[in-house]
Amino acid sequence: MCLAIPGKIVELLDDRNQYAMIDVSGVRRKVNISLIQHEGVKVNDWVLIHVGFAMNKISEKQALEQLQLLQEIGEDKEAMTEIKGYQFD
Amino acid sequence: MCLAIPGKIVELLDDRNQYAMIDVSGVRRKVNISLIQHEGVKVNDWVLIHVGFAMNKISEKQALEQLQLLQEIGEDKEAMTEIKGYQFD
Amino acid sequence: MLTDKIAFREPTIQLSHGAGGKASRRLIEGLLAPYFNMKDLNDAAYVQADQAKIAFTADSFVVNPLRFPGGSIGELAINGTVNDIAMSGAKPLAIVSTLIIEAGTETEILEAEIKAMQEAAEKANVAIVGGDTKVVEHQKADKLFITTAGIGLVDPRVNLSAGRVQKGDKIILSGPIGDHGITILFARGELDLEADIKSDTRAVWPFVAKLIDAAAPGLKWMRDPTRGGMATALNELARDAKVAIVLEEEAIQVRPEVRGACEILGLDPMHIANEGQFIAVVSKEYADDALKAIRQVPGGEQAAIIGEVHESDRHIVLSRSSYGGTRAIDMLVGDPLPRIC
Amino acid sequence: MLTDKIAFREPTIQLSHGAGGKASRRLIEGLLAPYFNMKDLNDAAYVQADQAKIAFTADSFVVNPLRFPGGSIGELAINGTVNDIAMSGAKPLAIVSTLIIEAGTETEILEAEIKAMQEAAEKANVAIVGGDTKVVEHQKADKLFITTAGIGLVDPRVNLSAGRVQKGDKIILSGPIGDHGITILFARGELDLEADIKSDTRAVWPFVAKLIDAAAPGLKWMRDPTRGGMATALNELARDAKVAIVLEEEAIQVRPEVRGACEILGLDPMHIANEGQFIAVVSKEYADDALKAIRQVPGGEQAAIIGEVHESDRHIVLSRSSYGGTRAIDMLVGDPLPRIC
Amino acid sequence: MRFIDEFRNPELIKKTLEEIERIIEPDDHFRIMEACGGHTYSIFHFGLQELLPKNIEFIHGPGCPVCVLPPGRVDEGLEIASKNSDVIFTAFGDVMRVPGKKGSPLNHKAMGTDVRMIYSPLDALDIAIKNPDKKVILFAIGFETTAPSTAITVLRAKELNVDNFFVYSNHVKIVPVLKSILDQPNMRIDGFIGPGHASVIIGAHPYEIIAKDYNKPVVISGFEPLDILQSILMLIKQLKNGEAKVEIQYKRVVMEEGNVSALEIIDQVFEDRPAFEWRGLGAIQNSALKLRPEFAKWDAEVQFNVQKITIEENKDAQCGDVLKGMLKPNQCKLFGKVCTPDNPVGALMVSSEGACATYYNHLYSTMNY
Amino acid sequence: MRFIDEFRNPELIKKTLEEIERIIEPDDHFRIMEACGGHTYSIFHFGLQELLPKNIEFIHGPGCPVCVLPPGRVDEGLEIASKNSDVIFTAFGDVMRVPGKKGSPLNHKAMGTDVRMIYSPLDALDIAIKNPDKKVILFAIGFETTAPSTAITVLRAKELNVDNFFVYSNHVKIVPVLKSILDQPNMRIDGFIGPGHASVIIGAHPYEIIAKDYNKPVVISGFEPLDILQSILMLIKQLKNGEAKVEIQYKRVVMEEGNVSALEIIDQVFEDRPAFEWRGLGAIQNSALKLRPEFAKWDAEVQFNVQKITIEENKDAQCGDVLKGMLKPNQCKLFGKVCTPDNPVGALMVSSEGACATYYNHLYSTMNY
Ligand code: SF4
Ligand code: SF4
Ligand SMILES: [Mg+2]
Ligand SMILES: [Mg+2]
Ligand SMILES: [Mg+2]
Ligand SMILES: [Mg+2]
Ligand SMILES: [Mg+2]
Ligand SMILES: [Mg+2]
Ligand SMILES: [Mg+2]
Ligand SMILES: [Mg+2]
Ligand SMILES: [Mg+2]
Ligand SMILES: [Mg+2]
Repeated sequence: MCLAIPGKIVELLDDRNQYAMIDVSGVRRKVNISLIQHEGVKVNDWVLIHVGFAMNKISEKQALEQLQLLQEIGEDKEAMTEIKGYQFD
Repeated sequence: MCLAIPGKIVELLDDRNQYAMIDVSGVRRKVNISLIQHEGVKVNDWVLIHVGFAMNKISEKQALEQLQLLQEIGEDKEAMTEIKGYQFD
Repeated sequence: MLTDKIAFREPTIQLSHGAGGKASRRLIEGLLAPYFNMKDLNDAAYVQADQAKIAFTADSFVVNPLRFPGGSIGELAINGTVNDIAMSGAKPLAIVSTLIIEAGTETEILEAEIKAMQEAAEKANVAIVGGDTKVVEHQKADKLFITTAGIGLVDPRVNLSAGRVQKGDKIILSGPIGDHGITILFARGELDLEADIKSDTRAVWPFVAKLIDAAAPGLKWMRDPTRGGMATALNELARDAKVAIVLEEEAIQVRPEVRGACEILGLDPMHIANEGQFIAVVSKEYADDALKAIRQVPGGEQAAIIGEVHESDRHIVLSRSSYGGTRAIDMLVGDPLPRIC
Repeated sequence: MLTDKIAFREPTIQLSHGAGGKASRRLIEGLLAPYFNMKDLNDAAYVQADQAKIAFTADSFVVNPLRFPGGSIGELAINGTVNDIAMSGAKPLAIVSTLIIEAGTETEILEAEIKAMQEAAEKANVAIVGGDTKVVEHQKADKLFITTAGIGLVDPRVNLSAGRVQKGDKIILSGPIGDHGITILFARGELDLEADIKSDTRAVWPFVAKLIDAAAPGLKWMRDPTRGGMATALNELARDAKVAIVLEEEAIQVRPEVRGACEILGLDPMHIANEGQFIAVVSKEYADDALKAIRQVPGGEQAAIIGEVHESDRHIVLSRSSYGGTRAIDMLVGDPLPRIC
Repeated sequence: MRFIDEFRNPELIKKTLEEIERIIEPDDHFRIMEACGGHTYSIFHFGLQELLPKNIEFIHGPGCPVCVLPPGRVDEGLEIASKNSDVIFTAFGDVMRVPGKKGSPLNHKAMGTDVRMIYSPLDALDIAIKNPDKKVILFAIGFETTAPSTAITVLRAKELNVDNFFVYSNHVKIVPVLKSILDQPNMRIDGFIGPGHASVIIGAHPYEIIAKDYNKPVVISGFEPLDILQSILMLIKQLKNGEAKVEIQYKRVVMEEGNVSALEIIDQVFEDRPAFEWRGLGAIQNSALKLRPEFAKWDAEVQFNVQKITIEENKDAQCGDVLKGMLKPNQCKLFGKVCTPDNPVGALMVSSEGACATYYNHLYSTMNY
Repeated sequence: MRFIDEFRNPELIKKTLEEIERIIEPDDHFRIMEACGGHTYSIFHFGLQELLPKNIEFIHGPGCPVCVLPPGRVDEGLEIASKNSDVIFTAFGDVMRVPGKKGSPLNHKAMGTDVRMIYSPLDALDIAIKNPDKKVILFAIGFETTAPSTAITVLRAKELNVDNFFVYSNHVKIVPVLKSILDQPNMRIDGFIGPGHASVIIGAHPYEIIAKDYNKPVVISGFEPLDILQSILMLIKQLKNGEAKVEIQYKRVVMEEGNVSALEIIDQVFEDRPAFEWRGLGAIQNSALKLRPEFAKWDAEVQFNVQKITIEENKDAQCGDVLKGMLKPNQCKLFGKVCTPDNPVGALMVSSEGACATYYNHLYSTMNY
């Protein structure tokens, strides 16, 4: 249930921080960001979008940690460089 | 103005003599005959029809007289037989 | 041939632009033909495919009601296209058909038309080889629209062209006119008129085949007088061939019921649609053979020579009565409408 | 080939019956094909006309909106039919087109589409040789429906048939998928999404011509994955050829915007319509030559071998990811609908 | 067809034509107005004009109820229907193509207004009975020929208590308009072919004023070739004799006194309007009929708030001069160029019965379109 | 695509699969319920089932808001719209094909009812603002993921004073339904893959009861292959260790406490329904949300006289048993024969996310149609 998708904030659309333009792989839509106002929102933030609302910010740190953890599963230190390729830029 | 067409009464449709079925060359329609009630209406009468109403009965006698008159115009008695061909049956 | 093109200037499309008369021609000649660089507007177009000369045509059918005495939209859709091929001197080979269906249409209605199409195709000895189906929302179609396209192989003996039509050529009509249009008008039920009358829808290729066998060298032009009736077909001929057509009114067959309906409604049978008749222009020398050939095919008994081609600056159609009165017969503007005055 | 025919039992026709997926197939195979005695359901039918083998096809176009980034109904109507002819291994020769116009439609709208048709026809090097125009009352059509029929001359070197498709044959796709369907979805404006993306509508004959030159002996089957998308086209292949198709997911090109749209809306690009792509099945030996030939034509650079034909009792389409997971790709029931869960 | 074919008998037509040729002299020039569009239509349809001597000239009269409809009148009716989604607009086929400001009834129908073509006024009443949740407007047109049918329909609505049926009356009277033409300066008419079917109702008496006060002969005529030719013969005879009588040629259906029962019914339901605007002719007193106040319940003009729509007529339209016999239709500046049956400017181009339309259709058919 | 492609990394997928293989033992048999339809979809879409060891068995849960919609509910909404010509029915694409008694919303749209597909609840409000003479019904569905969006939309309607916008709430809650399944006899579930996106809102705490009272481990998981595989790994570890904790795998978006701001807004606008009927599961207490009385003005159930429509479910439908893990979808008597995605009988066949539909689409795709 509940399809949600990561998107990047490319523009804040009003003063009250209620709306932002987000970009998902070149597709743009105006999205309501009032649910994440309390976290502070800025351009280039990545957020999780569901039915035209940003539900939460996406934590790059947590994402990286997860990938690193999985990388380390086999204790295969050698592949550590490879995971750098998935680093966020 | 005022397209009207001769039709033959093939059926009287109600007691009050308000409607009759008429036939025009094989085309049938229910027609209001209240405008000619005062003349007395019966099956096989020919009537003049306009917008679904019989406007008057058609006088066969007058029709024949007219044709005869025209036939006689040129004093051409010889053609008198011919006009019989247009006699009403 | 399209001469004196007039640009189409009307701001919106109205019903009359689809009724097959003058307004239709304005739309087609003023807008479509110039864009598509069409020079001739005939029932079917000729396409050379390798060694074969192909007649190629399409029509959309939007009849209301879908079923009527003597036929239905499905039957019309086949016969109409088969006939347009035949009118090009081609033996019908194959049909493709597309359906546009209004959502909510009963399957029963659709199935009846599919059946009618197949039956008509079998009768006309032509295969329905492919097609397409679209469904649109309620009130975005009128139950069922059928489009058929057809191809035929042009008989090599035939050379049809308005350009060949000349003074002295005879106009042959295959049978009585107006049956289809009057049947549809009655079937709509608005006028509360009834008569023993049915659409003349049929495939005319059997007649044309015999006609070609008998008179190919003299056969110059053919047309099935559908929407717009004889008046439109013959006016188009007059214009395209740059001639006047003079008809003998008495030679044109009209069933009593059709005549009665026309007199009641103030219509001219020459404006009424047909779906199983055709007009052929044949040179004087071949006219009798042509007529005999058509009459020999069952259903062709009432074919007749109804007029003749004349030289004239005015490219019009005249109808001459037995007492010598003539009247010009014009195309209609839109669909023929009953009148009371 | 139509095996296991299922009679069509639904009481009314619904939108899904025209959406190109399973319901459409039920209607066509359960109702139309049995009446019309159709054995194969291909993009175009073959008709022998004297010495010439003709490909013959028709489609109705009912797009909403009429105009969208990259194209319009008029352009689609030409390219769609030209492509169906090309998919039969035939060089498109001529088009006839019929218009059904809703009364009140602005002439401007109509003229724009007529222009678009002519331009598309010129680009595709095919003539519009005839047609028909009908006008129906307000709310009995949706502005403009266009039906086109086309004929083409089948290249004698070509022998296309699902029956020839066998284990080891390669599936070639001409370019990125989903552009058209996503463009239309966005153009309807309901979803308030925007992206730099346009319909891929184009005529594919130039690719096919080169493909035939390069690989005719190995060319077994072609299809343009329009309504219903790749999923439908390939499932039809699997079923008709009685094989399984295994695709390499990574080889299938999808533009970032199309992928983004699909992820947002919960759609599968494999279900999205295309109007300028085609799939070809080519024997292993000819696959590389075929691919090279397509890639050489401008616009064909992204063509790729996307999968292979396998023997199997289950005539399905599987997609394999780079880590080895496979999923079955089914036809859709109706039009793809965005979902939120 | 009986009572039709006999009157198209080629022998008799030729004979009658010969008789006309015989009695007319080279110096004669008779301008005959056929008051009725039906006659105009017949004259062209049967090619009578060219069969007759050149010195008989037809002047095409105002007798086409659609042609003389004031512009704006159709708009008013359609306005009601298009503004109220529960209104069904009904009219005869003739009205369907009459252009209003925003298109004809047919255009309105095509655009979604509920417009229905009827053959009889009773059909409109039927529609009302079958659609009790709708309001049905009968856009009634016609001369005295048609008025009784409308009247009976109103009486029937009353009898059946149908309260969703409304008549928008455009009924007009033939004699007032003929008088109005005769009153115009420059009028050049020598005699009248009187309307056959209107006279079935009104009889011959109302024309006496034309014969007496204006000294013009009137022959009430049928519509078949023989009827018209005989009427011309009768007119010529009067003119050559210097007479001005009202005669009935169409005796098989027209009686001196008309249809008394029909006249009573008209009088029961309708009254004269003080004045009515005629297209191309201006306002004419007592020339039209409206429902009597007793029938206000079925009077669309009373029941709907009809806003009067006035449409200015084209200043170059010379319909009046054509009607007076001063100009032939094709002498009007607009004829065939700006004014065509497809896009009529003036009154006489509107219906296929109108003088200009008939002229155009039969003589200029393929000039251009 | 960022935050998507990284979690589909083939190398890492293989590595994680190897790790799972490594720690699972031949005698193990774990029945894992993925509560959320999104997970079901991912499992099939990415072909995970066949990559995983056979002794990991997925039990497809009730987490598809469309599937669990009580039959009749869509009918009730459509009834309002089709009876009132001034009503616009709006819903997500998911709802569009849900079959009601008289067809789906899409069928109704095709037949002329004003049905519009929206992407966001705010779109429905926009439609209301743009159509002041219409009444716009938002047929709201969804778990806690979607409820805040609806709530904000209602607050915005209040703020803007939009009085032609109405919510027909079908919002449901995830934990009550999981508990209800756990309460069933014959239930055979060893652990849960917890819903990723609902948990973005509700956080991890509400699942504690499952871990504590029912002694079942819960791992809140993302939807990409790596997320699901990692969650399975985490679950297996707990199970092998005899633990039953609530863990968050999907840490990049799910926080322990959830989205507090969203929870507040839900609470401001919604309250629990005493009971709500779930398709295939019967009535479950406090499992759904309705608008609070303060928002009655925007509550379609209050403003329209909604007649409750009850549709009897097919007695042979075994949705309940499938949900409890007793049956695989294809073991249901109706599966693939009577019950297909094209003509769904039971709850789980309705949406492409439903367990049976997913099963059908991916495993039985071309068997017949
Ligand atoms: S041509 Fe037109 S404007 Fe001129 S008189 Fe005739 S109807 Fe009137
Ligand atoms: S097949 Fe249908 S009835 Fe059976 S469990 Fe699945 S959804 Fe329920
Ligand atoms: Mg034709
Ligand atoms: Mg044609
Ligand atoms: Mg045709
Ligand atoms: Mg198709
Ligand atoms: Mg309809
Ligand atoms: Mg195709
Ligand atoms: Mg095709
Ligand atoms: Mg196609
Ligand atoms: Mg045509
Ligand atoms: Mg529309």
